[in-house]
Amino acid sequence: MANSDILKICYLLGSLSFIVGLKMLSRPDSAKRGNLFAALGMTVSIAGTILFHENVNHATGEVSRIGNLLFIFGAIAIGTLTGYLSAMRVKMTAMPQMVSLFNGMGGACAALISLVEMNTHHPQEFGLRLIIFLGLMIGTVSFAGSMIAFGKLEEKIKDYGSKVQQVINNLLVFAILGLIIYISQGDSTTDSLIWVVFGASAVYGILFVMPIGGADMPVVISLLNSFTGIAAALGGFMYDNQVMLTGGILVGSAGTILTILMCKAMNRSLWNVVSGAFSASGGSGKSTEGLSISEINVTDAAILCAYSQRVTIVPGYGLAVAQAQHTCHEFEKVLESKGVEVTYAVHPVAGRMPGHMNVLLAEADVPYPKLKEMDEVNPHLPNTDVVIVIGANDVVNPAAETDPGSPIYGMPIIKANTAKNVIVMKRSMGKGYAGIENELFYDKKTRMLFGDAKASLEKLIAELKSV
Amino acid sequence: MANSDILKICYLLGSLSFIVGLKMLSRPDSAKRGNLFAALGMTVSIAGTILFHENVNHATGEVSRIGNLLFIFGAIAIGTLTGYLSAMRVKMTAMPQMVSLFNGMGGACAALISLVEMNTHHPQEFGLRLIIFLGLMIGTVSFAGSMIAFGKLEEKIKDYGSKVQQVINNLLVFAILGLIIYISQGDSTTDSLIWVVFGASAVYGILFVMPIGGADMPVVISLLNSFTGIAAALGGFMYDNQVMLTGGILVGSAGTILTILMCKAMNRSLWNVVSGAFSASGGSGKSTEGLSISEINVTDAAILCAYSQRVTIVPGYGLAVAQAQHTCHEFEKVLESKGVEVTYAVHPVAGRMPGHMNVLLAEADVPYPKLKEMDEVNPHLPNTDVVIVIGANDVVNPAAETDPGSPIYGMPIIKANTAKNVIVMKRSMGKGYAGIENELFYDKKTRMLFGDAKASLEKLIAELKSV
Amino acid sequence: MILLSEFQGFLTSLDIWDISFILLLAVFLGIEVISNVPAILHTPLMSGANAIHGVVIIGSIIVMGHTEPDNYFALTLGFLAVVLGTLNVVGGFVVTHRMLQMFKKKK
Amino acid sequence: MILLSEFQGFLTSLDIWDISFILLLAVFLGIEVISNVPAILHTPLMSGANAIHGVVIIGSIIVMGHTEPDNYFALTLGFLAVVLGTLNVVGGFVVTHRMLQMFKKKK
Ligand SMILES: NC(=O)c1ccc[n+]([C@@H]2O[C@H](COP(=O)([O-])OP(=O)(O)OC[C@H]3O[C@@H](n4cnc5c(N)ncnc54)[C@H](OP(=O)(O)O)[C@@H]3O)[C@@H](O)[C@H]2O)c1
Ligand SMILES: NC(=O)c1ccc[n+]([C@@H]2O[C@H](COP(=O)([O-])OP(=O)(O)OC[C@H]3O[C@@H](n4cnc5c(N)ncnc54)[C@H](OP(=O)(O)O)[C@@H]3O)[C@@H](O)[C@H]2O)c1
Repeated sequence: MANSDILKICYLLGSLSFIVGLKMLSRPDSAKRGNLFAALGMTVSIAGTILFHENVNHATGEVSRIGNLLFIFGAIAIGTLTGYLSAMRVKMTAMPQMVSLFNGMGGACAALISLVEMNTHHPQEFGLRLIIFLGLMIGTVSFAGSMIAFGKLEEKIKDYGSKVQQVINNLLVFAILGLIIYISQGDSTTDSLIWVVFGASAVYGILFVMPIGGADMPVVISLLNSFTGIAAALGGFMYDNQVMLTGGILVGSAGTILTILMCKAMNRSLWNVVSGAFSASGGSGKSTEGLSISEINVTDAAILCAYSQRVTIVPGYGLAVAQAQHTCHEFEKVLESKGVEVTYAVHPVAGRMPGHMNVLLAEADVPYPKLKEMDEVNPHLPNTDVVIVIGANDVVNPAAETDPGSPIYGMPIIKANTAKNVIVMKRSMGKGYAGIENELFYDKKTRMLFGDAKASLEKLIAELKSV
Repeated sequence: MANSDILKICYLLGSLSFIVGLKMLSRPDSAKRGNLFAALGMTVSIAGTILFHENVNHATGEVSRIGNLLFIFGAIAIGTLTGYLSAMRVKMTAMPQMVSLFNGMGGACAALISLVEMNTHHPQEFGLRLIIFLGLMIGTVSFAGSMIAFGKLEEKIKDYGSKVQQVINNLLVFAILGLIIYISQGDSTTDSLIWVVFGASAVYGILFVMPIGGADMPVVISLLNSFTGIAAALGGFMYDNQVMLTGGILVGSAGTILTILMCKAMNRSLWNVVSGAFSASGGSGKSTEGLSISEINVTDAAILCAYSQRVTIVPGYGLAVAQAQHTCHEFEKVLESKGVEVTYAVHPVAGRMPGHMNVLLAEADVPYPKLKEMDEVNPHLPNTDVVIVIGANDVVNPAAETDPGSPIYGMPIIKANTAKNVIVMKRSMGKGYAGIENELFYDKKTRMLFGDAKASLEKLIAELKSV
Repeated sequence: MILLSEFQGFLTSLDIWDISFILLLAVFLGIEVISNVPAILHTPLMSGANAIHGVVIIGSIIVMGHTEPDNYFALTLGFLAVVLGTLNVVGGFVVTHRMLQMFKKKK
Repeated sequence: MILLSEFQGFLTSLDIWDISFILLLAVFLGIEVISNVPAILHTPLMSGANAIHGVVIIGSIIVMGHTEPDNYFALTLGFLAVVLGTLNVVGGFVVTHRMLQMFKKKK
């Protein structure tokens, strides 16, 4: 069999593994195997390329295989080592940042390919140039955007945006596209304009993500993810390489759908997220003027819990911020040792990424059967003595059910207000992700325990041990 | 734009319409539009082929367009007229036969293409010959098999099979495949063997379907349907024609899955169906020896119904055989005029094709809201005064719930035995599709009203009017 | 005995692989697209799929369209093929349409 | 200024159409494959998809593999591209694996 045929078989297997892998990844019981399967297919495709890829020079009929092997293996070694170590070392709670970073790397890779191809071979066909320039643009946008998303999640970059910027952004896209079409037609004299495309795309990527609220980053990352997919597919078009094409397009379309699904889970529209409308508007909730809150001190809280039969913990974003998952688990164990039945009520969009709470609590070795889903837990809440809300806010906000004007109206919530007692642990009366007031805090059953979640939990544990 | 490019765009649109059409066909609210959409795409593909298809003779560079236009238009006109009229005139209850017939036409078309290509151009490449012969084989099997399926559904062909025949069938497949591989390698001197392939395939198609029970024909038709899809795809391979390829493969794979889903709905395996095991074995049900039945005469049945509050009709295959749907609707109207509340309980696999009862009763203009699904109706049966089982058997057989040894064990049923009274209308103590005894008939609550469903219903109506 | 240009693109190494990818994707797409169909739509879906494989008619048109006007064998069989293919397509879609018309919307 | 054979098959009329079909099918397949994923798997799925588009690394290997050994500009950028692509692939799959390990089976 010719080398090129073997290569195509490798690519066919690779594409197959991507399809089946994605399918398996979307079901809980097969997700892990799906990931490994796709990784295997990727390995086959990469190895196949190095071993069997050939270029034929049509003029001389000469066949050239992949050269510069030392460089290639060196680069792969560096990438593998760095990628593996950083992926293994990153804290579970910093996963979204990590995904964003890796996504950016993919985008940059696509952009670099375009840069090199253009500068080395100066192709002159319109279609080919168009594809190269588009790959450069999309890859760069994805790279720059991902870096900003990373910065926001690391809380190093603040939200910033205005109505004017929206307009500028749109103009910029059209300007870049116009420029691309222009230089795609031209001959190689305009080739240096590629750097303008590169720079403008980077600026656009930055401006695109800047105004979007930090908490919306998972959605943005998912969107940039599908951008990188498209950039990869353009590479596949360029080299007539089917595995790049299928892999890229699959991710491009699946990523787009996933982005929409993620928005739906938060009861938002994609447009609403991308225009940064949420972080800008916010604050349109029921007024809570005239209502008063009641506080509870640590001793009373400890006593209330210790003498309860059933306690349910509702973890939220604040738990992650305070890195209080281990302390929380200890708190739960102490309570259990006093004969209290403790469960966790996990809301699907608690925290800042889907599954955030599961990941967080799993990291602290909370046994899986203790984690209950929203639908499972709600019917039992009226028989629950104490619901302890730790750093959660929106996911227990009754406005989602009662106030049609609220931005979270329609989102299913954990009905903490139906329990016998509610203790809310947070630092202040600060708002949550949606930026709205929460009537639950003013409920007669509710007592506030102010302070950092981790610190409060530690005090509670100490108190409990002395009860 | 070159003709060939326009043609490809037509094909791209055609493929798109097939994908979207199939998707829409699998959802109740969009099914009708899906069918029309696919039909539109098909029209575009066909028109595109006639207008823009070109062959290039590589030796002379000559371009030839589609010729023999008179013949082609003539053939299309004949086909359209015949197809339209027969599709419009066929009785709703004979739909499965019709589908089988049309499926056979497609298979024959694929086979004829192979015959002509081979006899006109005598190609010599192994791959090409292989594809042509495989197309011939699969198309012919599909054609012959569909004709037998048609005959069985029209009740013109009896079931026939034995263990020996299973073996012969398998040998035959291998023999045909062997022959195909042999003559694919040979040069044109062996071309006349194509007629052997043709004949043997036809014989195989007949033998394949012969042993399978008449009632399993919908499943067989679905299977042959995916065969024809594959034959069409082979044609696409042969002509490097992507719309044939995608259309054929889509139907090939979707058809296979559909076949499996149909088997599942009857709680059978595909192998079980194809090996004809069901019709052969049968009869393994609980013995009903020693049990006795009680009959009811028309007058008593009419009085029982007339003085009830709620009556539920369970239609089955016998209703279709007796063509009693219109009479049944009249019966229902007469009862309603007496103030009785009448509903129909429709089992998903009642009759001989999915949706059979819906189609049948819709033909008789029974209002849609009167048709209740199994799951909807079961909880209400204990409060129902009379359940009238008309020509149904397996779908009300309690053995599905109680007897693990029964071939229908595990199939959900309409729990007629939970109602206050049951009247069963059938011609005799004859068995149903699964060939097993039905304890319901021996239940104390059950009274049998023997006779053809239509005749019995007519008598009931006459009696009711005189009550 | 020459290979006519009807098979012009046949088995050049590029084609066969592109086609394999189309095959791979189409197989999975067919499976995915169908997988959630309710039992009641099985028959119309089968019938609709039946109409779609009638696309084989295109092959018969290509055969007919490039047959020499004096090749009676090919003309006869090709003519028959086009008739049968049309039957498959037209009959298939019309029957499906009629079936679906029976499934009125539940109000 | 010559078009190198790297783009050998580019835009010949056959390719572009075969590729369009691959595109069409892959887009729909991507949509179908994902459409029933539960919310809790959104993040691992996103991460897995992220690893898969790392297939772009193949492009960078092709670039590097056919670069003249004295073209330092291309070598440097190509080298960087391979490193970044590898990061995307390896990091992506490993992170996904770690995430999924957190979702132990509900017993
Ligand atoms: N999961 C996802 O996929 C995802 C993605 C994007 C957006 N979202 C959105 O994120 C929200 C999640 O709701 P949530 O209830 O989990 O969180 P939340 O509504 O954002 O509220 C978090 C609360 O934690 C408190 N907090 C912050 N740091 C704390 C600390 N160190 N110790 C104690 N408390 C602290 C804050 O109040 P103080 O400042 O007063 O302490 C804040 O009110 C939803 O609106 C959801 O739509 C979710
Ligand atoms: N719907 C599908 O997709 C499909 C496809 C294939 C197979 N099946 C199978 O078909 C069966 C359907 O169950 P079913 O309850 O509808 O039917 P059934 O179990 O086949 O029973 C039909 C009954 O109707 C009676 N009958 C026949 N002609 C009659 C007439 N002219 N007047 C009155 N009665 C007549 C027969 O008894 P007498 O001879 O005593 O009159 C027979 O017992 C299931 O086992 C199902 O799995 C369904």
